[in-house]
Amino acid sequence: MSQSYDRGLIEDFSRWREFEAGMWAWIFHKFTGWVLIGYLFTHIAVLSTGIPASGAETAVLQAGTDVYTQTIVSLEQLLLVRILEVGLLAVAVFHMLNGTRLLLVDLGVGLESQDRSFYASLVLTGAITVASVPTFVAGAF
Amino acid sequence: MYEHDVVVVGAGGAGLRAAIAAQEAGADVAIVSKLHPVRSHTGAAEGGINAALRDADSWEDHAYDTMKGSDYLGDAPAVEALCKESPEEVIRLEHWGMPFSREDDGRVSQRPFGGLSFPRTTYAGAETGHQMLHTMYEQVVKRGVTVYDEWYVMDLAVTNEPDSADRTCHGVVAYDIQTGEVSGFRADNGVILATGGMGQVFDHTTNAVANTGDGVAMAYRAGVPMEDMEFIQFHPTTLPSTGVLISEGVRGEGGILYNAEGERFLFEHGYANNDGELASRDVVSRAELTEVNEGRGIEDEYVHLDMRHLGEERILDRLENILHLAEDFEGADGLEEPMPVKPGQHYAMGGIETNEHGETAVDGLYAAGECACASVHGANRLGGNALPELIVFGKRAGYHAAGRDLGKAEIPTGKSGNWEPADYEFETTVGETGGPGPAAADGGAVASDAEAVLGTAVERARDRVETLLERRGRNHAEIRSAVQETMTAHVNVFREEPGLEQALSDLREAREGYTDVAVSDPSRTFNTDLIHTMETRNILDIAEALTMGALARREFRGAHWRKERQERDDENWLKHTLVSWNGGEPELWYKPAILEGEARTYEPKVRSY
Amino acid sequence: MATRYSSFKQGGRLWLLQRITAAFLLVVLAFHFFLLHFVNHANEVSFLASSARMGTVSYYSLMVLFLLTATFHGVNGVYNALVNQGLSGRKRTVVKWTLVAASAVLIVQGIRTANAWAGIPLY
Amino acid sequence: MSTQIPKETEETEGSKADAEAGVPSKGDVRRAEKRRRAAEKREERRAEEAERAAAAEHTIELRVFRYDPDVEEKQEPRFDTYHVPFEKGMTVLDTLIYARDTYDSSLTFRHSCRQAVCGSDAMFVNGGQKLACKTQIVDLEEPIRIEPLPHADVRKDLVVDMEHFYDQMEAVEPYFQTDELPEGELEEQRQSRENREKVKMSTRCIWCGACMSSCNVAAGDNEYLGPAAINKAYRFAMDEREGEDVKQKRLEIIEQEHGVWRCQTQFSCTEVCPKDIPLTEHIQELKREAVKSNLKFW
Ligand SMILES: Cc1cc2nc3c(=O)[nH]c(=O)nc-3n(C[C@H](O)[C@H](O)[C@H](O)COP(=O)(O)OP(=O)(O)OC[C@H]3O[C@@H](n4cnc5c(N)ncnc54)[C@H](O)[C@@H]3O)c2cc1C
Ligand code: HEM
Ligand code: SF4
Ligand code: F3S
Ligand code: FES
Repeated sequence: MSQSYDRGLIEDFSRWREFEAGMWAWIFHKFTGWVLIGYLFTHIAVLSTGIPASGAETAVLQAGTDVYTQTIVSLEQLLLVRILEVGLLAVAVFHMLNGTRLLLVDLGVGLESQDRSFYASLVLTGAITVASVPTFVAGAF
Repeated sequence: MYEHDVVVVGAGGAGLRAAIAAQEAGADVAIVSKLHPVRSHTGAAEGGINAALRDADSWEDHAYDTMKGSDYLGDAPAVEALCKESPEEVIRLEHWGMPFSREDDGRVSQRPFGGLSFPRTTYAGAETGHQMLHTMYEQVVKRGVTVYDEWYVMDLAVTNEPDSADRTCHGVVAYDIQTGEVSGFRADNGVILATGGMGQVFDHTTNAVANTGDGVAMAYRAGVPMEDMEFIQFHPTTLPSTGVLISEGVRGEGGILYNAEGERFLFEHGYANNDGELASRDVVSRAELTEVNEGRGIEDEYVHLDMRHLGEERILDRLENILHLAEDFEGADGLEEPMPVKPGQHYAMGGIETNEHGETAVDGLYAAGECACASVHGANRLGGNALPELIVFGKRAGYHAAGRDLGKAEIPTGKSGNWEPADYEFETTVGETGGPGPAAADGGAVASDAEAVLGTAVERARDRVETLLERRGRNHAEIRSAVQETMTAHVNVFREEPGLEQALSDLREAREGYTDVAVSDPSRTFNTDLIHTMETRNILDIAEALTMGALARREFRGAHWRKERQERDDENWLKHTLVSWNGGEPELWYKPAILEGEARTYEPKVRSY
Repeated sequence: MATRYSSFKQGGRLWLLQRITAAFLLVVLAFHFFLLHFVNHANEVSFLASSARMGTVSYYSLMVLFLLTATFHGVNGVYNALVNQGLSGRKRTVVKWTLVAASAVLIVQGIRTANAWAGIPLY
Repeated sequence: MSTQIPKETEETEGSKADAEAGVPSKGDVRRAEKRRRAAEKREERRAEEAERAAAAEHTIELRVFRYDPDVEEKQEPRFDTYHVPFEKGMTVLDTLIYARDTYDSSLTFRHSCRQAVCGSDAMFVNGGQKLACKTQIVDLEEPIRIEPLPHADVRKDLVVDMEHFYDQMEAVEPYFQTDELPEGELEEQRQSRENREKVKMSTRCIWCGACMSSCNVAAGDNEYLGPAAINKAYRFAMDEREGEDVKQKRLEIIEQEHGVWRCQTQFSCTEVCPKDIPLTEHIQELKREAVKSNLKFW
């Protein structure tokens, strides 16, 4: 029988030179969605340190030496974590903006300019991310 | 071996309609086609379907126009059947959901077309054929008709009686393009050929690459005569670089033809003082070529078709497709500039000789559509008359093959009626070369029962495939282009004796060359080299018969123009040309045209537009 | 047409829910980010501050709803993506229930945390 | 890619025409935009052509995918290079025909009409799904790389197996169904101009399969109906002559698990369709129709 010429995933994508806006949007949306759900799981895991912390003395809590506050503060002191947070922001903002674009497309709005709205999402994501960097890294040094 | 009651070869408009009809009449039908049905060239038809639908119109008027357009070479029983049944068939398509263009009141729109006395051409934008083909294929899917697509039919399985009138067709032999399997398809009730046009005989054509006239050549070699082959319609408005057609609809809507001097030459040079651009196709084609020949062509090749004055709104509404065609295939914007056009081979009026039920001279063998010649178009087809032919005669052939009684046919086939031999001496020998080589596929086997006939035919076809694949030799492509070139040079719109003789001797040479063609691709999978090689053989047979007819007919009738006698000669030539294969020694003969119809007798009149 | 009442196909319902949660998340996520990064700065996090916010019923319910919708939206999104890549048959059933279980764990754990902060003894 | 907004005048003209024909103007705006883009492209093409003609005897380099399970030396997929003399107005199909007839008669590809109606010759040209007969060489960068359609079994060279595509097309009951036929045999079943206009674009599909090949969802989920089949369903679902009951049935078909909900609005189908069918728009409209008809009784 016939044999399929399997281009393989990598080859597929690298050769696909005419990837249009909508396709990139789809890939980015997928990627950012996965990152977000991944983050949600870790986020809850980290926040869970609040459960043992709630058993601590009020004094400890006020001093901020409980497990929860300690964990968060020590994490937030790491530059890497701050940078990752900026990344997370970018990811979230893109997912939100493109998500809005997709919602509009579902409503049949702006189908004609779907490529432009994707570029707009990208540009806006960049702008918002850059603008937020000072706030995000503040106090990390 | 596959077995069905009715086997339909070809899945264009005619084939699909025939299959639906045969199934409706209770037969187990199969369609065998070298292309998937929706790839058939019916999909390319743009302009429309003629049908006398309105009260102010009548089928009799349609018949009169058709007969006049045919230059009185149509057979009245066929012409009348066409015009009478076209309305109901068109409405049937409409009931099958075909998206026709509509009037404000929701009825099917109709537009004027060349040579018609009433605007009776129904259409679906500029893509009528596409919509028609797809609508019918949808019905085939709905009804669950078996379709063998990408099977190339090589030959007919016909008994071998010396007189072709005694022969019976028991089925076909086909080659599965996907796998290379050669197999027999037994048809207990009948085989219907619906293989479409033969444009590939010429090099500038509106036809598809697959339109190689296979059915005509197959039937010819099996003993059915080819009728009126010399009548080839050249469409006046095709794009110069590809042959892509710019629909007559453009002129129907009011498009204008200009020469290099900006003259509206159809009027200004008196080619068609009344109808101008809407004159019959042959008139317009010759006018254009005359302009070019007399130095008033643009780039010495074409003229201009201008539709800008129609306005963007009207163009977009009714001719949008034309804009895309001109843009994609010629790089011209019909909204901004006139489009370059020149005549190109478009339609074969002739073909397999049939009566008005689609029956041929061989028992159990039918033909319908462009490959057949009933004959409704005579010497010249009117625009919009081929699509109704597909549905009317497709249906009739389907019903008849499935055993429905359609009454007695009035058109005789073969030499069963009046006929006379031609007394024309060709300078070149014609017919089979070098004995029965692998290319020789004369229909016929010794045995007479279906199994045996089919068995031998399959064996022969297998041998032929094996030989072509195994031996070494020339590639068919050079032979094919030699044929196309000589046909376009000498058997085109203008024909004269020395050129036609030249063509015949070039064809002889090509035929000799063909005796040692070979296929260099050894593959059994999708071997298009092999398919094209076999098609080239068909092109050769057709080109030859066509040229023979053109040489013998010394008159100017319809699409056939002869330098030696530039007028119609009703005295001697109110008759059909027939060419029989005769086992390899082609014979030219004639039979009279039938002008007495049910509605009236069609007295030949001067055809002026 | 009795069939119509129940004709809301799985695919369609989930599809619609995915859009509705998206619209909801759009607002809440923006709020969340704004509150926790711009109003309150990252380096000023403390258990007490979180605890104070959770104390209000409206904030608490908003966050629980946030958790529920985000989990549904995210997990359903992942599931959809996998189905779109041709996940089917037994594998698909396994993945489906794994995802459901993971969501359950996530939601339970999330609510427990919230309760801990809000001082609700259910954790 | 052009991101310019169509000129104001063009747009108003277009919508005036629409108001008269009662046509939604969106499509016309898009077409106007397309035409304008095409005009730009044509200008570029002309310049390009002049340039190439000047550089006399220009030849085009093609890299064509070759594979044949039946022939030993072709069992391992490879690319062959051909040089084809350039001619004005040449299409990808022309170059392939030239290469086949001149260099290697075993070079295999489907083609027939040469005018973008038979849908035989969709292939992967320079990384995009194109109809070869409708793709001008001057619009492409060299060398031109020609491959069979992705996400389909390759039979040989540029020929892919279309069976799956046909199956999907036929899975949506692609035929007109109505129980409201008029009485008389010669009586038409009337349809308003608006309604014909609504389904017009969807009836243009030539079954080339380019859209299906470009859709990543279809690539992943073999059972996904795919844009062409959904468009076919749209063509009937939106036809007013079919009647309400049939429409409900149609919606149920397209609502099935591998129907419209699989579409992730990638838009690549719409981008590649040689007939300019707004596929994504049609799919989205069907999704909304489905939701609406279900909410009615929810
Ligand atoms: C560009 C163009 C525009 C036209 N416009 C109009 C118009 O506006 N109005 C009008 O009335 N007419 C028009 N015509 C004419 C009309 O379209 C054709 O005459 C008609 O479509 C032919 O239909 P058919 O069914 O006979 O053949 P086709 O549609 O050509 O079908 C032939 C079928 O036979 C099959 N076949 C061929 N050989 C073999 C074989 N060896 N084995 C198996 N299968 C085989 C093919 O696969 C195909 O399915 C136009 C023609 C062209 C080319
Ligand atoms: C902020 C507002 C958000 C909006 C507007 C939004 C919008 C969307 C939309 C419309 C989709 C569906 C895409 C499709 O099926 O075609 C989607 C998918 C998805 N979303 Fe969100 N989303 C948001 C927040 C989130 C959050 C917080 C998460 C993480 C928990 C998330 C995770 C996902 C995932 C995993 C997918 C599936 C991606 C894929 O197709 O692979 N989203 N989103
Ligand atoms: S929708 Fe467009 S791309 Fe898809 S098969 Fe039809 S014509 Fe081809
Ligand atoms: S590319 Fe595929 S995802 Fe939808 S918009 Fe087209 S079908
Ligand atoms: S050859 Fe028919 S679509 Fe290209």
